[in-house]
Order: sequence, then structure tokens, then C-alpha cells
Amino acid sequence: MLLEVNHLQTEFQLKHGTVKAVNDISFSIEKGEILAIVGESGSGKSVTSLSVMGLVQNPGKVVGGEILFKGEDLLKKSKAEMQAIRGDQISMIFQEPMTSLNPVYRIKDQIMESIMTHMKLSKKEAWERAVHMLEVVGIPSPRERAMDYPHQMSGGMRQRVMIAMALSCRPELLIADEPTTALDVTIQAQILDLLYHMREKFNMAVLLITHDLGVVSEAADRVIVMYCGQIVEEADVRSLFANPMHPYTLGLLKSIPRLEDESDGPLYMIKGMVPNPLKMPAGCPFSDRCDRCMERCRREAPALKEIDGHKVRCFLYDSETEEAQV
Amino acid sequence: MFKYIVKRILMLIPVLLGVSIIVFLIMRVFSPDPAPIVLGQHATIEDANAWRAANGLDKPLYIQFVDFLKGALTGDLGTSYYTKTPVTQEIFSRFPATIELALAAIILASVFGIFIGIISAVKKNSIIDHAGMLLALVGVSMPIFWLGILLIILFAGVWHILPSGGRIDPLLQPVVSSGFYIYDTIVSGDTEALADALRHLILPAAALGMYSMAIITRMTRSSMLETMSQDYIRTARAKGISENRVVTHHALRNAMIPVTTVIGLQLGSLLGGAVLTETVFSWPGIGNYTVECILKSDFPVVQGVVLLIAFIFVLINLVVDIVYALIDPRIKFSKKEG
Amino acid sequence: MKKRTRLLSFVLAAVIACAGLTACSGSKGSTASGSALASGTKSRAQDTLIYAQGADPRGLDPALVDDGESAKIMVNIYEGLLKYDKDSTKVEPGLAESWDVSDDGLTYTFHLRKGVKFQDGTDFNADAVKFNIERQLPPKVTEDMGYASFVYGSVKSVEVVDQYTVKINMKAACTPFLNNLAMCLGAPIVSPKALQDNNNNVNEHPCGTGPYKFVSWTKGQNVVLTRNDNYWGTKAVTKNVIFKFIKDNSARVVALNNGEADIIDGIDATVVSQIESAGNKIYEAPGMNINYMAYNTTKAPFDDAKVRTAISQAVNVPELVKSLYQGYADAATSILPTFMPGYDAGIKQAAYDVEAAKSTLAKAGVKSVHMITYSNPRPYNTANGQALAEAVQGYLSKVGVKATIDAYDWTTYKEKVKAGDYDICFYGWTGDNGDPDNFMNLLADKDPTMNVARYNNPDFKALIDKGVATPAGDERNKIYTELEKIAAKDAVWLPISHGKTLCGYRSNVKDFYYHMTGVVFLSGVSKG
Amino acid sequence: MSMQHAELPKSEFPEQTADLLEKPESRLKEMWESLCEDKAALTGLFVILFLVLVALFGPLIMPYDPNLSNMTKSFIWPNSEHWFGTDQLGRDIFSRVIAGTRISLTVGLSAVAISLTIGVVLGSIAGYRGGKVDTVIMRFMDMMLAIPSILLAIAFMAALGKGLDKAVIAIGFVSIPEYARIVRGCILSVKENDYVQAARVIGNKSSRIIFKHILPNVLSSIVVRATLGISTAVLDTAALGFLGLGVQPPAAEWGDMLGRARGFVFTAPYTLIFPGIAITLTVLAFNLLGDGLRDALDPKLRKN
Repeated sequence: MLLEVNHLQTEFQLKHGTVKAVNDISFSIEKGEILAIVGESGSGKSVTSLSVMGLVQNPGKVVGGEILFKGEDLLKKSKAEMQAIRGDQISMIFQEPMTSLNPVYRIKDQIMESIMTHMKLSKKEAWERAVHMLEVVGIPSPRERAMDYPHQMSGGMRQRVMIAMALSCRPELLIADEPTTALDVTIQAQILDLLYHMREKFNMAVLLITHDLGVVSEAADRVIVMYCGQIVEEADVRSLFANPMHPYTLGLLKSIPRLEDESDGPLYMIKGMVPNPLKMPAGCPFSDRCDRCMERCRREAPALKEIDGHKVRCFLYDSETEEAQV
Repeated sequence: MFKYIVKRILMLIPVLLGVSIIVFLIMRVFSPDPAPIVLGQHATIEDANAWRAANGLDKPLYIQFVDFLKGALTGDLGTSYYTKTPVTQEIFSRFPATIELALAAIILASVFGIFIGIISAVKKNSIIDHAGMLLALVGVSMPIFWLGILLIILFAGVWHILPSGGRIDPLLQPVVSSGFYIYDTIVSGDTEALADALRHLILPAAALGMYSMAIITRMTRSSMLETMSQDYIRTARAKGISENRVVTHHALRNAMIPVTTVIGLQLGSLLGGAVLTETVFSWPGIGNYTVECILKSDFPVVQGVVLLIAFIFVLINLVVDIVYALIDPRIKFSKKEG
Repeated sequence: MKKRTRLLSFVLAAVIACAGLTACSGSKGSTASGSALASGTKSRAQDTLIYAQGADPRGLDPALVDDGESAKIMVNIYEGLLKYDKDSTKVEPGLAESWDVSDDGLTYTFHLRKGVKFQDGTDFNADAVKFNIERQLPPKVTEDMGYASFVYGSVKSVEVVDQYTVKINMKAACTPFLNNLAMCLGAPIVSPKALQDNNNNVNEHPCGTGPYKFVSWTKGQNVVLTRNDNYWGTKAVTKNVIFKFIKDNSARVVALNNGEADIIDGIDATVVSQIESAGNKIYEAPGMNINYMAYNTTKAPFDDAKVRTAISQAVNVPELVKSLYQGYADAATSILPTFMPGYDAGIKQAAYDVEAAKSTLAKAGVKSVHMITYSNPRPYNTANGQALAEAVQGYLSKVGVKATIDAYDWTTYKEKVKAGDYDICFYGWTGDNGDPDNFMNLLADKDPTMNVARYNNPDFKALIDKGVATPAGDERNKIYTELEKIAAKDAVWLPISHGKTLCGYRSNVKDFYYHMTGVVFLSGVSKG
Repeated sequence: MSMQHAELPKSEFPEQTADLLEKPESRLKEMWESLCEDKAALTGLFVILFLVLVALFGPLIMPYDPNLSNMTKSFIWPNSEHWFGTDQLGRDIFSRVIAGTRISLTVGLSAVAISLTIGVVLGSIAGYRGGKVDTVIMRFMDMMLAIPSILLAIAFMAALGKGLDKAVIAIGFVSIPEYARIVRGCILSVKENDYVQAARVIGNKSSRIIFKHILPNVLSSIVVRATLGISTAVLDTAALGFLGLGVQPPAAEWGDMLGRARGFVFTAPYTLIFPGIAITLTVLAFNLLGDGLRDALDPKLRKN
């Protein structure tokens, strides 16, 4: 197991109260695997990835659990040890390629900085490696483009640069936080393609954070669906799309327009809104929006339950409930 | 870029012309007659009339202005009524002192302002942050001259560790002089004189720089906070570089872009603030002298000084714009033209 | 990029180095307990006197300037034909060893000192004297020679009798003329060569025959003089003299106490204790001046001597002077300073009497007056005209008169005085030549900026004219006493004070004195 | 699954930051609410209210006549009778500091009123008309900006003479360009808005458009600038007074008091301390309020 997250809890101390952005989640990634975490904004998926990176900023804080990377708990590492891991063994790319690159430095300086920090190469070697990486991610005439400033490049190019930068030290785990969201549809496909290839090429694991089920279906091996800081469903990609169990997942899938859909009715929408994290419902967080909400859902919060390797957090699949229904 | 600079310099001309007109009007139309103060207590009314005629003050105003312009274009700003010395000579014997003071003040203000601003931003909401911000607030609220007097009382009057005024101990005055004593003493290798000049410089520079320092501190802090929340800072952290490097390398350079503008604008305003500082610290600069000349109705000097200061002020703005473009690669001159 | 970073780091390093150096030297200064800030320059400091005054000289050409700051420096560079006695305004031989005045007072013959050279090496002789005087006579005189008409106004012509004898012919008898020749403005003799070399303006290239010669003038900072080793008389004791300019009074005191200056002047009474407690000394020189309040005698209500007297009665001059000047000015009972010929202790102004003032003013219906004053400190009024006016305002309120004050800076003030729109104005006079005419003529002058009371009394004028022509002596002195009496009776002015000049000096300074004409002769002063 | 990329519905809740309970409301009310949460700004506001009360009711609390000299009482150190001591002319400094509050606030407010009025008019015309009018006005503003305002003010005072009214004019005049620039900038950005365009299309008069539609929108920036402007004006007044160019005697103006106290810094330091504190406190209060207003206006800053 490359990464094993157990009972991770991350909280934000705000003026009006505490927000449990990540509320006791556990998952793992194997070498070379692509794990997707899906959810709406505010579901805690980005905070999860930042927790793994050790980059949760004030007023946020990891308050419980462990993050085992190759068997060692990252939460117990010192600042310096984490710095040595970040960008080297675990690296990350972000949603906004437009703003994720520092506008005042040339591309080469930004890639070389990473290389020189972790690989102890000379300037010249770092330069060669930076150019090589740009070539690998498919940037034409990399030597010239390396001298550019970010504002001189297009969004897709910048995301390629981000990927080149992230991969420059051959990480074992790449966290990609919404890597395609800000891009045009055609560019999105190219970038996903690139990520897929890079995974093959370097045999690294990818933690793909996205709200786009299309992206998941294309790239991921396994999927976690998050809602309000909790995992509501976890399955391999095939099983999830073939047999979605949680009403939330179901809702998400139904709200995607399909070519083969014959009904003329309006596109399905999950009713209501994500609850205010400071005023969570007493029972299941999804109860207010759920089509199949039961009396019990408003009282108790369901636990995550495994059914044939497919995990789900819903009373619908609880034996008691089933019995009661029968 | 060259074209842009030339264009900007050409734009100086109407501004300077306008400045001349404003000053000319204020001085020659509204200010008191210089004759009594120039001629002294024994002068008769006939003497005063003769003197005014000799100095062209009886001519129509537009002719006086044309005469002034003609002179100014050939580098002749006239002769001081009061001392009979050419205005250019009067100005240039005092100007280095003001420039030196303003530079020292802006350097002090920038170094401390940026430093405190960064610390405040990095340690946001800590005691250091609150103390720094309080200092900045008081700094913009204190009258310069009051601060100056308080500094003199403490450092010179009570503790006797710094001189109360002046630029240098007259015994150590540099022999070959460009007028910039720090430069002169370094060139001549006279460390004793250098130390003395610096010791004279420190209080006035601190008093003058206080306001700018406060402004720069606040600007740096808010700019740093803004920058530190940018995505590329997260990227830099994700690269695994040290927090120090994130702050000094990635955040600072970006945060400095607006700060540079503020520093430049402050340098311009320091020339004005120097008026009060120089008065308090007997600093032999142009500000102090100009006030005296305004009160003596020494028209040629006031016209000359204001013209020069306006020129420098506009020049500083130009330099700020150029520096701005140098540190921010996104700026292109072509976009800003027109 | 790289270049820029390097430049930045260099600048930063330089700044830090500077700051560090400053801090180091700062701590060094503190251990020296402030006595000598420039400890390494002690040997040089020993033979240098630093004299701190309030402002730059206007210039150093005696014919072109009119201010005291210039005069103080010039008396050490130049000499005139005559000079004043150390303790009075009696004249003594200067560059002229002796002189004869014809009986009708129309011809003055001066026998010049031989072997005197100017600091540029040229000879001092009768031609030089003629050159200097003619420079300030028509047709050569220019209107900005502020003292030309005052000093030489009665001169008709100058003749060179031989190399060392000069004859001056007068238009009319003028007793103050000898005193004029001892003055520090207009009268000092300048090297004709220097004048010719510098386009008739030696403001920045002074050259005379005095004990010190000019070295440099750094504008706004200092004038440096050094000993004239070819001086004809007793050579200066201290080698160098530096006149340093510190505008602010209290800063000048700090400079003295810090050892940045050896002698300071132009201070007021409030700092005396501060100077003395720092172990320094005070020199108190009588001042040849009068600080007064004048009534506009051309306008109601002050065209009436009774009303003028009433206002004068309302002000407690001794009390006012004591608190405003803290004992460093003498309450004036007369226009003439006490050491001046013509002064008489018997002269008295209207005495303080609130009740009398009240009733007179009520009868005359005077309820409000308009006062104008100046906002700068003047040599005769270190507390400045504004404070003085406010103090008088307080007294007037006690007799039921509401006074409004308009204060102006000196330049504007002179215009306002000329315009004449005031009931009361504040003014003062610093004597030029030590002759009583110089003071009393102020009430007879036709120029309203001199005669600010606009006093026009034909008897008074006649007496003034008589005084100028009368040879010096008791008879002449009586004329001036009589003039004082007329002025007091008419209550034209309310004389307030004769300001003393206060100087502070370090305890190791020997033989320092300040002459009552407002100048300092430094050639005899030494530093122990 | 086919190549379909549908966005999930985005909720209002941002990932990390705090603005949870915000509802869209009118701008000024929002500004006020945000101000109420800003302790520093509230402090400033309270100090200003206090100063205003002192200015209004000063004569009632003054123990002595601030202007009347009494030569028997000069230079008394602070004691129970004279809390701040007395000055050279025996006037109670406490009373004078109180009297000075009214002068400083009057000058500050009137000077800002002058520069505000003229600046807004000039800036509106320049911004709304554009073209040559704009160029001429703004070039003139540039010229004024190129002369240090304190020198300009000194020259004005030297020409006009001392006096409260003249100080107001001098200080008000020299800061016209700042307001003109702000208003012009705001107007340029508001001018192209739909509702302004609409007003223009239906034939509203220019002046009406400016006053009805544009100015309310630039109001908040002007309020901020004016608040900070008062603090500058108070400082400038003090500077002129310090240089002996401020008010006519015997008026108790803080800067003037400082300028006169300068000669007595060692013998009577209290003459220097209290007026200085008064100036600093007043300026500080307006700065705090101005900063608070600015932060309240700018939601981006507020988050920090």
C-alpha cells in the first residue's frame, strides 16, 4: 500500500464555530493506481488532498487520524521532513493553471527550483532536466518556451507546465486537484490523456480530485464519493457507474445529460443545497435532499458499510432497515 | 520602451510650464512686495521704486513671465533678490542635502517598513503584528515636526548620543565636495567624517521617514497577505521548498510590485515633508530655504525651486513606472501609452 | 534578473552596513558623555571656535547687507576707519590713527595707519578709502546698498590728500558721522581689488584687513574663517573660527550643551537655567535697542494724547517684561537705552494705573482697538510680536477694551504698517551707530515704516534738526533728553523693553564678550 | 459512459473561508455593519464623537478663558489647578487644547468640504465629458500635484496672510486634485454601466445623470477619501501653524501652540507635549475610521 489514510479529521476554527471539513475518512491508494475523489464544492475533497500534502492553512488543522505514506505517518513528520517529501515523493497540481504559476518568474526558474531543491543537481543539469520534462509533457520547442513568463502561455500549456513541474522529481504519488476544471473541453481531454500516460510511464499513483464524473469515468481506477466531509460511497469505477448505491451518487449520475436518454423531461437535479456546515442536520447529512429519506435518517447518522467490495454509507443497505422494509 | 520614455519626458513640458504659471501668479500677484525686506530699514520709497524698476517688477506681468521663461530655458533662473547670488547657485549648494536626507529617509522607511510589513503579514494577528500595525498607525498620525522635536529632546537633549541638527561637524566637513556627504566621505576614505555624517543624518531621516515607513509597512502587509493567499504560493509550498523561501522568493517579489509604487510616490512626497524636517533639524536643505524665501518674497528663488522640485517629482513618477515594469513582466509599455 | 538581484542585495548590504556603523558610533558617543562628540578631532577642535547663530548671513559685503547675522561675521574680517570702545559706543581709532574735524563740521581729515595690507596682499591706503566711500555715493551707489545713504548720506566728496591722508567734505554738519564710520555695515573697508575682481559684489568673497580671513561658506551650514597671520595689530588667539547656523533656538542650546558649539547667541531667558545646569556660562550684553508699542496718532481715537496715555496706563510694563522676558530685558522707561548719551533717569512714561485708564477710556468711549503685530522674533523682542500683543491684549481686557490682533510675517507686516490700517502696532529698533539721533529721529521721519506712530510734531522735528548739527557734548545730550520728555508727555509710544543680548558659552571659552552693537569680536577669544 | 462533461451544481459555500452568513444588502448599510465589527474603526469613531462633543461644548468645560493672557501666571507646571500647565502668557493649556479642538475640526472639515466640492465637480466634468475638457482639467491637476502641497499651502498663506479662513482655503485648495482624480476614475468605470447608458438613451441631462446615477456610486470611495482627508487637513493645519502661518493670535491652534512651545522644550516641556498628543489623537481617530471604512468597502480586504 502506497498511501493509507485512516480516520482523518480536519477542522476549521471559524468565528461562528468549528467546521468539520474532513470528518473521519479512511482510504488507501496502491502503487500505480488512480483514485478519484468526487464531490461538490465544500464536500471536503480538496481539504483531504491538502491534508495529505500537509498544506492545510490556518484556521484549518488536522485534528485526528493518520496518513501513512509507505508505512510512515506523515502527520508525525517534522516541517523539514515534510518539505523533503513534498514535490519529491508526493507532488500536486492545481485547478487554476492561470494563477498557480508565479507570474514574475520564468517557466524554467519555477521548474528548476523544484528540481534543485530535491535532486541536488547543478544549475546546468537542472536546466536540462527542466527542458526534458517540458518535452515529456508535450510542450513544443521547450527550450524557447522555458524562457517564457506564465502570462505568455495558454491555459492548457500552463497546466502542462504544472504537470512537468510536479513530475520533475519522479513522485510516487501525484495529487491532481481539479486539474481540468478551468480548461476548454478539448484541452481537458488532452490533459487527462497526458496524466494517464504519465502514470503509465512513471508508474506513479494518482489521487484525482474532481467534481466531474466524466473525468472520473475516463481516468480513474477506483472512486470515492464525498459529501459533507464524509465518504458516502467507495467502489471501483466500473461497479460505481454500473451499480450506484448511495442516493447521492445516483443523483449525481442522473443529473448528467445522456445522448441515449430518450425521455424529453427536464434534466434531473438534486433538490436543495449543501447544508450549512455550521448547522448540520442531526441524522444523515444528505437527509434533507434525499428522495428516499426515511424517518430514521433524520435521527441517526448511518455508518459506512461494505457490501461485496462496494462501500456505502446509507440506511437503505442496513440489514435492520432491509428487514423492516420487508 | 525608449519611445515610451521619450513620450513621457515630452509630457513633462506642459506640466512644468503650468507649474511655472501657478507659482508665478501666486508669487507676483498675491505675495507682498519684496522691496522693503531686500532694501532694509533705511530704504526710502524712492529707493524701493528704483529697485523694483531695476528688477523688472514694474513691467506688465506677462512680460515678466516671458523674461522668466527665456531665462529658464537658457538655464538662468535669475538672481536671488536677497543675497544677490544666482538662483541656480543657491539651489545647488543646498539641493544635495535635501536629496541625501530624502534618500536616507526613504531607505530607512523602506527597509524597516518592508521588514515590519513582512513580519506582520507572516505572523498575522500575533503580538508582533499588532505592535507593527500600531506603530504604523501612530506613524501616519504624528506630525513630523513634533516627532522631530521629541527625537531631538530625547537623543540630543537628554541622552546626548546624537547631534541635535546640522549635517556634519564643521571640523570634519569634506574638503572636496559633491554636496553628498555620505558619498564624499566614502570617496575620501574619511571614516570618522562618514560616521559623523551618518550620525547627523539618522534623526532627521527617522523623523522624515516615519510617515513613509508607516505607509510602506501597511502596504507591504496587505500586499503580502494578498499574495500569500494566491494559488502560486500553494504551488510553491507543494514543491516542498522551505517556508522562508516561499516568503522571500515567491511572495515578496509579487508583493513588492504595489509596494514599489508606494515607495516611489512617498519619495516624491518626502521632498515636501523635508520642509518641516529641515526646519526642525537645521538641515541645510532646499525645503527650509524655500520657506524662508517665500516669506521674504524672494520670487526668483521660489520660482526656481518649485520648478526644480516639480521636475524631480514628475521624474520620480516616470522612474516608478519604469521600475514597475521591470519587476512585473506582465506590464508592457505599449499598453499604457496614451 | 540575476543582475537585478545582485544589485538589490548590494544595496541592502550597504544599508545594513551604514546602519551598523551608525549604531557603533552612536554607542561610542554615549560613552564620551556628550562632552566632545567628535573625540578624534580634539586637537583640531582646540584651535577652533564654533559660534552658532540663527541663520546664514545675507552676504559678506558690508555695503550690500543689512542684517546682524552678516555683521557678526564681517566685523572679524573687515575693519573701518574707526571702531567702538569695548563697553560703549564711543569711537576709537581703527584704520585711521587720528582725525581732525573742521570747526564748521564740514571737513573731516583722516590720517591712516601705515603698513596695513588687505588679506589679498594689496595695500590699504587713501585710494582704498576713497574707492570704498565713492562706491556708496552717487553716481555709483545702487538702491540695494541698504546703509549707503545712512552712513554716507551727508558726504559731498572724498579727496586723497596723500597716500595716507583722506579728506571728506560734507554737505552739512552731521555730528553722528564719526559714529557712522565705526559701524559694521556700510563703513568697513573692502579690498578694492576684490571688488573689481568680483563684479562689485564680495558677498561670497569677502576681503578686508581684519584679524580673520575668509575660507569658505557652505550655504545653510557654516562660514569658516582662519587667522590672518599678516594682521597689523594683535594677532587672533584662536586659529580658526566657524560660524555655524542653527535656526531653532532650543536646538542651538542643545548644540551648546552637547559640545557641538562653543558659543551660541540669540537665545531667550527661558533656557538660561538649562545652559547653566549643563555647566556652561551665560553672557549678558546690554542691547542697543528699544521694543515698543506705537499708537497711530493720525487716527481717532489715538489722535488724542489722553487716550494714548490711558492705554499706556493700562499696561503693567515691568510685570509684562518680567514674565515675558524672564528678566533678560529691562523694562523701558525711555526710548534711548540707558548707556546712550542723552538718557536721563528722570524720564518717566505714564505709570500703571488701571482705574485712571478705565475712566478715561470709558469717557472717550474706547471699547475696541485693532492691533497689528509681527510673528517673527526680532532682536529687540525675542518673544516675538505675537506673544507681546497677546500679553497687552490681556491687560486691555482688564480696562474694558477688547483688542483684536492681526499678526503677519515680517515682509507682509511692513506693507501693513505702510498701509496704516491700525490703531496700535508693535515695532522696535536696533541702533545702528550708537548716536541718540538714530533713535529719536524715528519720531520725526517722514517714512511711515520708520515713524510707525505717524507722529508729526513740528517742534519735535526742529529739535531733531538742531541735534544733528550740534557738536557732541552736554549741550547736545540735553536736546535729546528734551526730545524724550516730549515723546513721553505725548505718549506717542509705549516703550516696553530694552532687550539684552543673551549668549551661552562653554566654560573653557575665555575672554568672550558681545558688543552692544550686536557683534562679536572673536580675535581675543581663546579656548582653554 | 460517453464523453459528457457536466458540471455538478456548485453550492454557495466556499471551500475554506468564512463568509457564511452574508446576505446581499445595500452598500452603505453593509459598510456600516462591517464597520461595527471592526473594533479599531469603532474606537476611531468614538474618539471622533468625543472630539466633536468637546468642540461643540468646549466653552462649557473650559476652566479658563483660553485666549486671555495673564502675565502673573506664566509657565506654571501642570497641577490640580492647571491640568496641563500654563504657557508663556499665563494661559491655561488645558483650555487652549480644548479650544484648539474646535479650530482643528473646523479647519479639517471645511477644508475637506472645499476640496471635496471643487474636486467632485472638476472630476465629474472631466470623467463624464472626457476628451479635451478631461485633458485640460487633469493636466491642471497634474500640475498642482507636482508641487509639494505643503509648499503650495505655505505660498498661499504667505500671499493671503494668516487666518483661519485663509488656512481653510489654502489647505482645501491644495488637495483638490486628489478628489478630482478619484471621482474621475470612478466615473470612468461607472459611465459605461448599463443603467447609465440607459439614462442617457432616454435623454436625461448630463448633470442629472451625474448627480442621480453616477455620484451615488462613487459616494462610498469619496466618503473614505474624505475621512482620511480630514486627518491630512488637520496635520496640514498644524504644520502651517507650526511654521507661524496658521491662525491669527490669540486663537489656540495646536500647531501654533507647538511652534511657540518649541523655544521652551526643556524648561516647559508640557507646552509641547499636550498639543502634540491632541493632534496625534485626532489624526489617529480619523485614520482609524477611514481605514475601517475602506476595509468595509472592499470585501477582498475584509477577508484578510
